[in-house]
Amino acid sequence: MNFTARVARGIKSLLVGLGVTGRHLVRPVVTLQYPHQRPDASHWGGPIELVTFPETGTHDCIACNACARICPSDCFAIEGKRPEGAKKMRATKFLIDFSTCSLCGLCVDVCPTDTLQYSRRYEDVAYRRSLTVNDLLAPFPEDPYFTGKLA
Amino acid sequence: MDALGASVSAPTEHPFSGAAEARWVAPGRLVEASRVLREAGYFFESMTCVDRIAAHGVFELIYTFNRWEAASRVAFRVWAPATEPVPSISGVFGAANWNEREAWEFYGLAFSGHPNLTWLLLPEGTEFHPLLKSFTAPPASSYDDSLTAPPPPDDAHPPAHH
Amino acid sequence: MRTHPPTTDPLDTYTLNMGPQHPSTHGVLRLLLTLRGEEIVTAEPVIGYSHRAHEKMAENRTYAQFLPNTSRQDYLSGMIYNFAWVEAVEKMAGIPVPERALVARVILAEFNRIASHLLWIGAFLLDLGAPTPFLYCWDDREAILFLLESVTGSRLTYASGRFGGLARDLDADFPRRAREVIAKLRARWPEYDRLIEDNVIFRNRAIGVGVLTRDQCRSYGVTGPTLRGSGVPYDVRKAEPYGAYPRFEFDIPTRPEGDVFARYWVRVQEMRQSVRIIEQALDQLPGGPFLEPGSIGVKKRLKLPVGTQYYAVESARGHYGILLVSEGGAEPYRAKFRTPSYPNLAVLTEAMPGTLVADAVAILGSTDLVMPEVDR
Amino acid sequence: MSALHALLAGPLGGFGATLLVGVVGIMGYLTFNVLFLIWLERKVAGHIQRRLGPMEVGPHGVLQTVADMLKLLGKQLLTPVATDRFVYLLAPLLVFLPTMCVASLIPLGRAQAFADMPYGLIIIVTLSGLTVLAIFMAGWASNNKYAVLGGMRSVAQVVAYEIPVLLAVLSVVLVAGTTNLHQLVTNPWPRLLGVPVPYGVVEPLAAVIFFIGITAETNRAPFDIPEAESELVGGFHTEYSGMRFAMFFFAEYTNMLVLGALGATLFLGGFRGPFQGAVPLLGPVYLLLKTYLVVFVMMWARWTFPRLRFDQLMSFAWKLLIPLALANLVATAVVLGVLA
Repeated sequence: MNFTARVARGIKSLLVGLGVTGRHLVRPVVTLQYPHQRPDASHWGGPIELVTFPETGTHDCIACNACARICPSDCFAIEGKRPEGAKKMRATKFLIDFSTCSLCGLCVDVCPTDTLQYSRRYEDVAYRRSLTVNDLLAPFPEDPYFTGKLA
Repeated sequence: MDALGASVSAPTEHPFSGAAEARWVAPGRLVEASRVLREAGYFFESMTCVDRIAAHGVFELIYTFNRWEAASRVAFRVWAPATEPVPSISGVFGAANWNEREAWEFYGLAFSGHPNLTWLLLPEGTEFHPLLKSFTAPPASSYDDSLTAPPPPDDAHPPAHH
Repeated sequence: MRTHPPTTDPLDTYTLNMGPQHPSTHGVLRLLLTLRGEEIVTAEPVIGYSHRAHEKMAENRTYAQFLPNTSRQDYLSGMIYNFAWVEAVEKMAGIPVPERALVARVILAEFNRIASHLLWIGAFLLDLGAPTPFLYCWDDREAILFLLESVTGSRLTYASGRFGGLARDLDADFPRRAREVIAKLRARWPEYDRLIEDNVIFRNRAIGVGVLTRDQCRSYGVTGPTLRGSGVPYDVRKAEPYGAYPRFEFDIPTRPEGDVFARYWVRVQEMRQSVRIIEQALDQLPGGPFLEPGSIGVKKRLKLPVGTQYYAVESARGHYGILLVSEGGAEPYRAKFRTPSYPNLAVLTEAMPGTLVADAVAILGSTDLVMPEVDR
Repeated sequence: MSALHALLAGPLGGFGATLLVGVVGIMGYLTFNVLFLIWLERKVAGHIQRRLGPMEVGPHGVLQTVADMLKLLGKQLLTPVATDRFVYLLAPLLVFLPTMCVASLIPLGRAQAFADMPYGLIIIVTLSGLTVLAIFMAGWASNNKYAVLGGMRSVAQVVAYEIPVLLAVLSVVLVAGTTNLHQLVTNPWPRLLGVPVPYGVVEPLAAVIFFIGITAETNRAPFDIPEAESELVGGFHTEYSGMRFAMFFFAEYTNMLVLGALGATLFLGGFRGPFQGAVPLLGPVYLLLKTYLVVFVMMWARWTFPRLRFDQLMSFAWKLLIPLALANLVATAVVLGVLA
């Protein structure tokens, strides 16, 4: 290709490029104005939480520690007690250190009672590491199995 | 290929799969053997060191080579005594340079004839070999995450001269 | 380009420490450049700044526990790495995988490959000083990430493979959303061509710069789009077909020049081939279980038979190999990860001398490095 | 304008007052302009990239740059230990000076420029090349290899691009027959098919060359190699922080405005426009509109193109632009000779 044609082609490519960006300039934006608008997090696998089963109105954690054993990052601290007369244990302490959790979901998979699930939270922040410890039993201030409402 | 079939008395209880051909190569014939592959158009795929000191007193080195055309993986398995340096093949395959440095820093296995056998992934001056089975990690340092904790001593930055 | 014979005379040259904190070193690479004026005399990569001892971790975790680590080696095509680990273990343990999971893995992996290439195009153009394509690529990539999030729950570091299938099934609506994303990608391609590929400045920056010869690639074990830009049609998906890949038709785009432009072109074409694969896979997506019924998944402690196995897949950056040594325990005795960026970076010592500082940035960008993958 | 002028010339005592008002006016306007241009740049960039840009401070983020400036003012000023301190501190002040002088020479309306000189154009061309001195001082005094590389690139670049700019300006001077900017605008325009048109229409090549040249002189993308972020981190201003860094930023945008105004004056008819004769205040408005048009195109180009490589930049100037500009100048001379 001779020199003039090359220069002409170069100039044309620049103008075409300007045309592309120019067209985008007048098109509507594609971004979300966070935090005024929020993304659809309905599929997001956030920090885990305990499932509330509608039949019992509470979780079904039996403190079997399966999640603690599979966890690659050793996030869990779980303790349980057997309510009087019951066959199964009930969790009395369920802490997860979110600062070491990698959201892999292995705990959700291994849970024998399916009482663990991903939450949809995506904005968990803390100023100190000690504040990243989530108490999963916090939404369940009263355990009906211990108060005798359920057996 | 038979020319490099310098088999050594190595155990057979570790089957190798995933390669068209896996053969034991004596450390002394490694350079020669890899040169044969280099000239046959193979490329350097990977190199792995396995700590078999507890069981056998050796490192097992696994080199894999492959071809672009009609892929057929060739694995060299070297039974390398822990104390003797292994000849470096970095003169044959450029890729061996970094891989051998890695084996050296992670296992303490020396390579003779390597142009620059020094730390690659670990900080310079690291004195331990972390991938050895005998390695135990030092206890993790604790941290103080309180916001009011005093800043760490900053010796690295003396005050500026004004 | 080279106007003088190479020299390392200390009075004639000086050392420039590029990185580990530098806008164009993509993470934490340090390049020790010896320069004469702006011309590079020698270039020595210094690595290890994000070494996290994945191989040591593998020896201390069960096969299932290592799952989240895999996608953190290369966080840009984490799905492929995740599936590679799953498949390597499945192969060694002889775990069957249902058809639906096999095809679904291909779909997810190829989407992830496109996402990785899109990010690369954007970041590479950013290295060359054009900030706008980056945002366009991210717009497209966002659509893919959102799609993948709807299946896996994660956006970047997936741990969605399970021994014997997948952690979650593709929902009934997935094919429709996937096709929507593909349509969006397709519509954008001509724009990329006009904005980037035809641009005279881009062509001048890319053509003839940073040539990698076939022999250099062979010596260093360069693979992936970087190798295919040097005219070698080597792709693990074709050379050692794995998973469901043998049943799909696709081409291996190559270009003989071996320069920065060739590597760009190959990646752009590869996205089109990935879309081809995805469309076939969506058409053929079988029903049935997504996890082998009665499979051990992650629930039971998995033990592998004694032996050594090499398993390779084609990641977005090239040949990703897993060498797994088992002594029969629940944890690997040794796991070696042959990551593609590692040789692709090592070869730059030979590709950079004789070019200018600006070219170094272009060459570095063109090899599509992910430093955590190099350092592991 | 004329009332103001009368006021300045009369009771307030002529020269001194003009100087005062001029300096305060120019400084004030330029500061406002920088804030506006940075906001505009971010908006243009945002919308080209399908984003909104700043939206939070003020309606549509108009006060964002004010907030940014306050932040920069409040920042600690770091001086690296091994710098050449005097030169290091002088450079950000000096970088502003030539631009300010040039700004005072641009005619704003029919009445006056702040300084109306018979050889205004030549002075402008001379002065605008001086910015590079400050940039090189900054790069050199920082005692940082990236900064030195940036400074040296800048010198080579400006030296190379001064020439085509000068040649392009000369073509216009040939057509207009004056180097006085005010006369250049007010003189009868050349006629094309009987219609008076600005010089840009009869000298399109010179206009394009001039535009490319000023883009390079202001270190704007795709010619931003002295600060090439992806290569040289920050180039010549790598070691500057806080308000000192802001000075370079200010200078860049002021330079854009002033050189854009020069381009508008030379090629787009300056302050002249419809009804401008009847309403003198329209003059500055027209000039600014035209200037911002030029500036907008510069922004548009910046957010579209990749950066040239250093040697390509040089060969583009020496092998293409300068011969073209020379040819254009000769052609202009020949055509003028034939017409005469």
